[in-house]
Amino acid sequence: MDKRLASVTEAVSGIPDGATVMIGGFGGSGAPIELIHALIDHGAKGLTVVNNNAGNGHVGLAALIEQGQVDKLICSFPRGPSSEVFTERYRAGTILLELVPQGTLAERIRAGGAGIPAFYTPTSYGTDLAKGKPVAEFDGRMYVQERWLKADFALIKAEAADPHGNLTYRMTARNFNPIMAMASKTTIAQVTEIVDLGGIDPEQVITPGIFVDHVVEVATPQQEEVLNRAEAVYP
Amino acid sequence: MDKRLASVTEAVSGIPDGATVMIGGFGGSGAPIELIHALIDHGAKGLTVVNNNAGNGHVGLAALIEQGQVDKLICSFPRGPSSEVFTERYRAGTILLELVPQGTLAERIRAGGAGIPAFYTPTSYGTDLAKGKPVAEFDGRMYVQERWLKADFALIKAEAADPHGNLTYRMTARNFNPIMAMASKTTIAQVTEIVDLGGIDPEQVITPGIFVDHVVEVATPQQEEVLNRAEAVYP
Amino acid sequence: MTNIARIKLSNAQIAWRAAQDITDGAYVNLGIGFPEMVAQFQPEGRQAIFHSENGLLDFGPAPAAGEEDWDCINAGKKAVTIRPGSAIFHHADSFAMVRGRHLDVAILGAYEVAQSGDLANWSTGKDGIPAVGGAMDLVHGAKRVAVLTDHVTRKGAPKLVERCSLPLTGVGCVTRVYTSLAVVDIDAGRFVLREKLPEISVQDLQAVTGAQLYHEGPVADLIAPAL
Amino acid sequence: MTNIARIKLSNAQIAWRAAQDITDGAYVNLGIGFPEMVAQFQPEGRQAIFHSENGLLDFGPAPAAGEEDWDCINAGKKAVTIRPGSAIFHHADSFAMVRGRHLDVAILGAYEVAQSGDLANWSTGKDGIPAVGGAMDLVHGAKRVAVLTDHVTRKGAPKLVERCSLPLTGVGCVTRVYTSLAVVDIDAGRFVLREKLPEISVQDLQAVTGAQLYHEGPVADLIAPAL
Repeated sequence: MDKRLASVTEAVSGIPDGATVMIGGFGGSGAPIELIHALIDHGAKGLTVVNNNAGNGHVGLAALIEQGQVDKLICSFPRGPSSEVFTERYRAGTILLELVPQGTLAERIRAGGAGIPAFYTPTSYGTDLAKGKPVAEFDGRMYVQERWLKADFALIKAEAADPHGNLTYRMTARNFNPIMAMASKTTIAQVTEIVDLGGIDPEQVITPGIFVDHVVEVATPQQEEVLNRAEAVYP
Repeated sequence: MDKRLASVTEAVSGIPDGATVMIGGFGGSGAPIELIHALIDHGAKGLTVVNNNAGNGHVGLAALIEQGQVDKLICSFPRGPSSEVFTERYRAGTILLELVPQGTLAERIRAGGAGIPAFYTPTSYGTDLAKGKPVAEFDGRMYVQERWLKADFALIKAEAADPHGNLTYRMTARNFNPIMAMASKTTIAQVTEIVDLGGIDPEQVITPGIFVDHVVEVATPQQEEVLNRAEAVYP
Repeated sequence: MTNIARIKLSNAQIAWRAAQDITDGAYVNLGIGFPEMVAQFQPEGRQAIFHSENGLLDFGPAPAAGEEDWDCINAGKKAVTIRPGSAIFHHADSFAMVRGRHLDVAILGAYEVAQSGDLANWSTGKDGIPAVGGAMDLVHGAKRVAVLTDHVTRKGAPKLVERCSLPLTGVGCVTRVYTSLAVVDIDAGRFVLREKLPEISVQDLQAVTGAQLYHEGPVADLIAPAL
Repeated sequence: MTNIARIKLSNAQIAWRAAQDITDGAYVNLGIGFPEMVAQFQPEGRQAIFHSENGLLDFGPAPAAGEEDWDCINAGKKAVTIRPGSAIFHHADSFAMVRGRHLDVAILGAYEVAQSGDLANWSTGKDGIPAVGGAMDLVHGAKRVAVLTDHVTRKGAPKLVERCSLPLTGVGCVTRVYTSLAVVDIDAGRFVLREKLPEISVQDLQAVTGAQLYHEGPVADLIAPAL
């Protein structure tokens, strides 16, 4: 029962072609840049990626898309100040997009982790994004049925981990990371610091270790925003 | 924007006859004994109470039932080492019981707070507790449709609060308290300590203040277990 | 007809007007972009608490340039600050707040608003990259959904219309529209004019509105400070 | 026929046997009462992590009498302790773990188990107070659901049956039964005998079992230490 791994390279080495991969972060905040770059080096192709956005610049998720490793993106907002990589591939028809309202995306992921195969939400009722989905009336109001979302792998970023995989997060870098950890068969967390067992107060654990398979320390993680301001390119 | 109230008496004074009231706690842990006793003094009748259990001994929820204030109990486990008060009323037919599997109870409450009117769960499929409920197949497995659960009031117990109603909880006293805070129109929290704004680290807030309407300090809260070992009776 | 392009309210003035309707202690979500300005114009003595979809409640203003912490951002992915009373939570909890009707007000931008309260604000229906974000959750979540918008498009076409021509964000969800010329409520499937710039007539306003403007009782003057 | 009442395993021995099948690092939920004993018999060198439905993962043993903290309890409402690595969470998150198939094993008691894997363990169907707790969630949540039970009731009636007569907890959910006499798998709608006490014959066992006992290959001896 020791979930520590020595490197991001080792951590992503088991991700096969065609896998569905949830990648944490909202924009660059909470994005596991080093794990994504390791996945680029690893080279798995034909991936379906779940993320709120579509990456920016030429690092992180944008770089993964740029390398042609992503066949499909499930996200809520694939538009950004520098999301040209996705835009170009989308226009060229070389990447599929499943657009999901942000709260529905979060709830579908949480449902995947919580064993709820379907739920009803008022969100998107009467819009194009509800087309083809079952609807039902409850207490006089109409709702859309949405399905759970699960993945083979989650690549997430956390602040501290203990050897059992208990995690904390730094400020708004929390975002999608805890729910993606719940919804994936194998969850890999890059963390700024691995502390000893007991180093995290049980009341302050945000993601209990049961949702985490591997933790790997990246002591000085890169921030997408900073990389993009420096016009960084990966690889 | 100051949610502090001076007394438990004031806190429960607006609860009318016939209200649906969620009461936090799992057994005695996290049970807001002082708020429940204030509700007994207040005297509202015909209540529907949502709690995991049915109270023990002659204090807290058991005392509320004993006073004849509860017409209906929605719970998962109304049996305990000293739950005679409920047993007697149930056998006499003077209290209604809606029995809900524990995880379904928690998820229905969370759904009530999260704006999800219905969801599907594998729990209870094929059992007496699924009778009359819609079922559906997803990915080759059968599921039961469950509805959200909401309340007029939640009486909860927390550890620290700030004036905006941000809350933390002590150990396993957390249990149902955070989700009940989400699912009720008016949430009243008794807390061991009210700290200044800023006294709770934003990363360590368990219940954000948006879910809380009133906080009242009860500096030395009573524990149901301790009261029952002393054979206490309220009032 | 008056030249409405010259006398219209600035975006800041529209935001100022919307801010006057936010009560003390209200929980408010402000859409990305121009609606974000509403936070700057809270009336003295009132304190609203602002929610950001990415998992932050009660955040403070942007930090000074160069002092950004990119782990502390808002839904627009701009750097913000935490302050005493802030709370941080994950995305599913954040949208539980939204969908569960815990927000008092959501204030959003619009391409079009219909007299039914239908809102179109996420897709121009053209071949751009579709992107929806949290708008569809907000319009069915907040207790009150208001829109801030220019009264007409850049080309002068009405944005308040009988029926939206663009893809909908939500059905029957908007109840008040703050425009560059007027404050209009949506009530029982009708636009009801509440306030207008004193410089323009009801007739002027009707001419740039794509559906019938009703008024019940007096129409107040819409007067905003220079901003 | 052998007097099975005399030679049967004790509850502790049944729990010991179940503990031998729990792998290192497994996440395990133990039902209230007799299954809780399984935690005491983890084989040397293996460390399972125990989940308690009320919102506690990886808890330690009971505190000394008089040192209980009644804010730190397990699903049986008994005082436990936290330890390095413990995590605390609310009830909806706790049952997300259960329902979402994050637990490797749930070990429960039973009134009856059917050859289909149906389990009845929550209601005697009589006029007692009905109480279900988390049992219905656990049987459809954990990746593997095992049962610990006496092989027969106090009155000597079989607890392994063709079809449950009592109200069901779950349909087709149990895959292994550890009894006071045997270890029986449920496979494709049949009871398959894997181990039995060496003192009794297959015929003896069949006589106290309410459905056909199959065996594939050799039946191993079920030998537990004195406990």
